[in-house]
Amino acid sequence: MKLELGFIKINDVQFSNECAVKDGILYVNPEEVKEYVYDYDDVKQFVKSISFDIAKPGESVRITPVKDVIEPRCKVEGPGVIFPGVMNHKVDTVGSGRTHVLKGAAVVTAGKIVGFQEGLIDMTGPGAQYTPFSKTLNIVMVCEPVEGTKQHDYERAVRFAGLRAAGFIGQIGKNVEPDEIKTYETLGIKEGIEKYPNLPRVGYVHMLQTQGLLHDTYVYGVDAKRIVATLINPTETMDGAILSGNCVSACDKNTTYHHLNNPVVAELFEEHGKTINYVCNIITNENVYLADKQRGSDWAAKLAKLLDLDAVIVSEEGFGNPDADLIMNCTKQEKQGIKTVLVTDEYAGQDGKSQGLADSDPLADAVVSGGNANMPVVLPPMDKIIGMTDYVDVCSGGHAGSLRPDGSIEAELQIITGATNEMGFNCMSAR
Amino acid sequence: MVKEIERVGIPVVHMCTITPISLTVGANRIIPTIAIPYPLGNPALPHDEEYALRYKLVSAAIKAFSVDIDKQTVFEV
Amino acid sequence: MAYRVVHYINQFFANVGGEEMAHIAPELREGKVGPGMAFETAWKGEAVIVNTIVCGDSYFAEHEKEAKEQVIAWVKEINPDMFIAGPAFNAGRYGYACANIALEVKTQLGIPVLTGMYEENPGADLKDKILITPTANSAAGMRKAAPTMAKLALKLMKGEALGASCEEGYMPNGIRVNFFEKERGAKRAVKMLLNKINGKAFTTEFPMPNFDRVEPGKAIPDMSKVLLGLATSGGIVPKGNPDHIEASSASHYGEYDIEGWDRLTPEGWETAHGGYDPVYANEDPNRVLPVDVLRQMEREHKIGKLHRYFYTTVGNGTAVASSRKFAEEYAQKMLKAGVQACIMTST
Amino acid sequence: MKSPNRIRIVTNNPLVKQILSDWYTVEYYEDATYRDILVKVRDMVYNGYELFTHPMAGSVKPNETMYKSIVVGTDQKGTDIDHCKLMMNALITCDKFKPTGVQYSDYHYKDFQLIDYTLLCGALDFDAIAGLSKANM
Repeated sequence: MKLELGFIKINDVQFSNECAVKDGILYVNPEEVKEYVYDYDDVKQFVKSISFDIAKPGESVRITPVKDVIEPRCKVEGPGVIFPGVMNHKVDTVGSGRTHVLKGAAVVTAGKIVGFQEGLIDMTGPGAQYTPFSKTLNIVMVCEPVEGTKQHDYERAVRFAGLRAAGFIGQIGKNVEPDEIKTYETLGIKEGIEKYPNLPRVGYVHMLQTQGLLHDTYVYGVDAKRIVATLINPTETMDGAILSGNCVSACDKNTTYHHLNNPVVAELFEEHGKTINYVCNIITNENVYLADKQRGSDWAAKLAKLLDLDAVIVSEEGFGNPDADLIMNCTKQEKQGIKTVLVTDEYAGQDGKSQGLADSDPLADAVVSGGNANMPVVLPPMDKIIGMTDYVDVCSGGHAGSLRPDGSIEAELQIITGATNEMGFNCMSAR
Repeated sequence: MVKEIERVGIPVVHMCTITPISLTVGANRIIPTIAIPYPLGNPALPHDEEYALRYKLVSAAIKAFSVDIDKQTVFEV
Repeated sequence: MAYRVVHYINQFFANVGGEEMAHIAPELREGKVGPGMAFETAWKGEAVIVNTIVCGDSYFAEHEKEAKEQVIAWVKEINPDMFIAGPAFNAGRYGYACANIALEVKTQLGIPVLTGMYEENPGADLKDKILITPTANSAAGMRKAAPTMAKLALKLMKGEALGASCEEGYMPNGIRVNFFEKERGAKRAVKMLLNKINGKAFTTEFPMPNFDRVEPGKAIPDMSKVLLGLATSGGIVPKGNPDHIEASSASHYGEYDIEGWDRLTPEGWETAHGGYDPVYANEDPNRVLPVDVLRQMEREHKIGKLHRYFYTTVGNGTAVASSRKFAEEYAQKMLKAGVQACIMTST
Repeated sequence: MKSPNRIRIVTNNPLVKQILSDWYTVEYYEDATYRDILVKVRDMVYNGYELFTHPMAGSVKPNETMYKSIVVGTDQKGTDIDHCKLMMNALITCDKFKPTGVQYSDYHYKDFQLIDYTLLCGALDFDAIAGLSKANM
């Protein structure tokens, strides 16, 4: 499957009466976006108000509580739509043809869903270095629920609102000439073996967080709790085949932006045809039921064997029980002779002295770490808050008094969106 | 806890009912015992038989000290 | 004013002599000697070596207590900002001396310490307790080791926070520190995978916990002379639980005297354990702690003597770190009392 | 929905008790802490009861939420060493989080209950939303 990504470089975002891209500036009319977002029952019914704001790199701005970050993209050629299976129920297989990307821009959804809230993005200061979203031009949507809305209805409404906004804004780039076009292509099994007879066959075992409210992931609109491990073309993920429905533990949850820009996919493509033959992705879930964990890792191993893979990268999402899935995915692959590298993060305690993973095995001898999520950080006050800081104390990584009277925050790294990403999105690590 | 004692150079025999746990916590000489609430006894037995059972188990432990081992070993009683 | 450093080296690096001079007792010299020069060059006047202690490796090995006492006395008197030992490279006894004297200075005097050696040097066993800079396996590695150690020492003297082990140049010491790599994680993963596929060397960023195993203790052929210790996680305590050992998540352990007890009577003893049905243990505490049969074995000379105290914890829900700490404490007590073997019972 | 036969839910979450008692055997401990539930289940697993759900479900940390629901078997089938290890590791993990000292309000408790409930429902293939509407939550 072959996909062209056309990158339209966005250097600035401004609110305007029109929607357009001119000279690298993205003009967005928030009223138009709002109208489109609201033109959907699930949103209309549960979202009382949406306010828009813009946060740019270097500004003294703090966004919290962050739910999801989404990159605006649109399908230009080829079947399907961005985020298949979600909006208009179209489930055509995506990942081929051409897709335009408004590179440098992002839609950030924020707002309260439950009583404890997660996720913070600082656009400047010491916190900014930990989150990739301090470097994007963020169009922030703060959502307010209709009185009496149930948490799960509201979670879905905010999720859809963000996807609709990103989809709408993505469309602005449909007829814009991209600054750069990159082509990604993986081959069928036979074709790949013929074309790259001497290259090792490499796959990517992509673990998805699938546990419950604020802990879910969707594949073509399907709640991934209910899938068995399956195959997906890497290019499908670039068209939004995988969506985030989770935000608890902000530091190591994969936002939709991460899924669209999956760094493992990108880096494997970099080597594809040179040192490796990148065959495909295997998606598997992280369920709570132990038999599901066993089945998921068994199937991922079975599929890898079926594809005659020589090696896989395994990425994790979340804290605690996914460590069990990670280790099972490692040992089952290794035991059938498939070499593995794992990507994870650590909870080594504030002093860095504790055992960082809840499970371990000597076969896991090649691990990349996204850092210790328990590391204490102090975030100075910002001039402007988008959203509300009322929930800082009750965030993962917060404690009583985390939010200080002067507006500064003392907390663990856990609180920062994407800080210890377990797909290897960041440079941070630990030793 | 067994490891901490053995580490200072005092050999330990661990007498416990759930031997897999004993193996996990790193005991080297393990004597399996009767049941969680009464590892070294059996209330169903008459007193003297219960005592004999306990004597047998502890004898096995004492004997285990005299056996040279190079890996974790669960001794038969 | 420059920071003041005391440097510890062996007879060889002090140019006193090789193996034939390894017996020399510690001597205190003014200023820098031998390898100290390289540190001072790197410090550019920010720190100076005020004294160098020279000690023979054999002397340290054979008279460890005296050597430590002498060095501690001198260092205490000089009161420097920093104590550096070595580097010892691959010299085993020198590495042992460097690591142990550094640890002694750190614990006795609270002064920052640093040493350096080859990773396989036996002295490197202490890398979790003191900072050790990894070096090459021969003195030719001094050129590379000196600037790393000098920089690290200066940071310690200034009281600055240390970065990750791989950035600062110390052996991983079990404390995980965040830092920024040059490449993102996914790229590092792909590189690691390529090395693994191609059979090349790679280093994991997260070493799995070494499944901490202790070598089995040596067999004791003759138990008839042995002082036998007794410990339990079954929570046996004197009746009424005088120390209030918690039924679960215990915050302390018990040490109880069984001198004069021929068996544990239900009138005198009970269990504090909340994790199992206590009826059977309360009915006959010997079912958990077999004092009765051990007394008989004492009389039969199957064992030498039962240790006067036994140690008790409640396995039920006690934090793993606490139970480890408890056991470390009472293991030391048993060792001091001359206990030669120990039976541990668990419910 | 997974079969309720031969399984029971060990929990301190009143929402779980309220909704799932109609379908499943719920062993409810009102005053137990998160850690108490882990310890109870660990001891059950040591005693040979089968473990069905991972003790560390969800990413809400052990020092934040006070609610924990775990599914175990009703029959003693023999001790499973892997399940013992899971329970031991869960306790080790639990112990490394420092208390946050936060005074939670009623709605926090309610939301923590809800999250624990949906995690459990996810494991049991139980329709969480239907359960909630039936309980008129």
